[in-house]
Amino acid sequence: MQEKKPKNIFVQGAIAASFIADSIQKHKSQTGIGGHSIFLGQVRADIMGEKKVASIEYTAYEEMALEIMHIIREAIFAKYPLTCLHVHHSLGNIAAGEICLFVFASSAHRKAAMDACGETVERLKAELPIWGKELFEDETYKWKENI
Amino acid sequence: MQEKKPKNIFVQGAIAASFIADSIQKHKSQTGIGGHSIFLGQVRADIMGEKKVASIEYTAYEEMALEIMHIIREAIFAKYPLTCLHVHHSLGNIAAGEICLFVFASSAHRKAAMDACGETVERLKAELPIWGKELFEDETYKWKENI
Amino acid sequence: MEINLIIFGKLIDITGSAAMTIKNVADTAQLNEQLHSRYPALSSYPYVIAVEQEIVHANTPLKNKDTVALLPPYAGG
Amino acid sequence: MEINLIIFGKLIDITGSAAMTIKNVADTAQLNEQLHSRYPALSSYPYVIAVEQEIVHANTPLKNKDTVALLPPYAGG
Repeated sequence: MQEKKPKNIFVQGAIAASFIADSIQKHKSQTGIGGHSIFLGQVRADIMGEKKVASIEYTAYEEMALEIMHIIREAIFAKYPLTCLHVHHSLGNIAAGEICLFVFASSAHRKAAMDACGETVERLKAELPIWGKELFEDETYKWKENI
Repeated sequence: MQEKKPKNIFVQGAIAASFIADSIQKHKSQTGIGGHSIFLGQVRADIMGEKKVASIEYTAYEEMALEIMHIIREAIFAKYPLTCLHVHHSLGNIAAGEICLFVFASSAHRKAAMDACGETVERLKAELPIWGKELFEDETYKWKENI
Repeated sequence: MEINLIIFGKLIDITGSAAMTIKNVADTAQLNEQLHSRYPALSSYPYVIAVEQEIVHANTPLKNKDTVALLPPYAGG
Repeated sequence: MEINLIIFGKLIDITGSAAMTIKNVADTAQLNEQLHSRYPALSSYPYVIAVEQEIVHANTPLKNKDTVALLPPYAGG
């Protein structure tokens, strides 16, 4: 499963539930898979003082992010016996309640799928140059900070 | 989120990707959620000697399984700050490549969702009275054993 | 007095039936004894007993009409 | 000699622009110096510098036409 060219992980706008369903459906023919572990990031309507987050506008240094994601993918495949690993991250304006991150790891056994999914999520949050501007209902904003 | 009556986790036949999509879609209005962790069990076409698993036929001691699942749910809710936790397990004949288990944990933050999902999967595999008959292509069978 | 016995998974291959009525068993030890004499192969398979959906390990008295289940190792998920 | 500077996230609020050309900077230390004198507020924000998509921490020489990025703390996911 090594690739020469980094895959594009970025999608414009929110990730639709139907896209996730299609992605699951496509793995039906891979009958060596015993477990899928999926993580979905959803935009929270956080309340800060008297303001409420209406949406997050995501931007990225795309070329650099794809190179780093490629390195993360290779490290995860080297560490875990995976069948596949898919990552999708939204760019642009994503409303509260919408999905902005979709990580999907599949393996013969559940532990590898779960551990690989969790580690991929941690690494991409820490290592990918992506930023989010939390837009409040009154049109002011605050730059998102990952804790 | 305490319930008096155990929820039914059992579904006849495979879990459709569209059912999973609907389940994700329903959480859009819960804008306090920041992360969903999903585990899907898929029937593997394991090869044993010269035989290949064509499907698994699941049976359960349903009433007892639902009581125990109810206890597990309450323990998981007591341990993790979850928004919701959904569990669906197939009964009947599930072909290789189909989904037979769907565990879906949601929380404000990813760690609680992921840990709760993983622990729920481990506990239900160990504690629920469910059995699987692995049916080979030649119509012989072998009772599945969880490792 | 009689109890309702229900049988699951691999154990059905041995008993040939998923449910039966057993008479004259005062406790789970007597039940096991009667089952092992009727189905000798049962004694070589691991299983636990649930009385009214509660797993019991020690010898446990049985009441008339109790539902008792023979549960081989679980394999859900 | 000149470099292409690209700016992300919160830092754009300070520079007012997501891309600019910077002349006469031989290395990243000189670049920081020039930026901090033009945008004093920048010096109080944490960021790292990437030269041609590689993060550099020590002072690093710059070549003509290099793409240099200012990256505030990441917030993906």
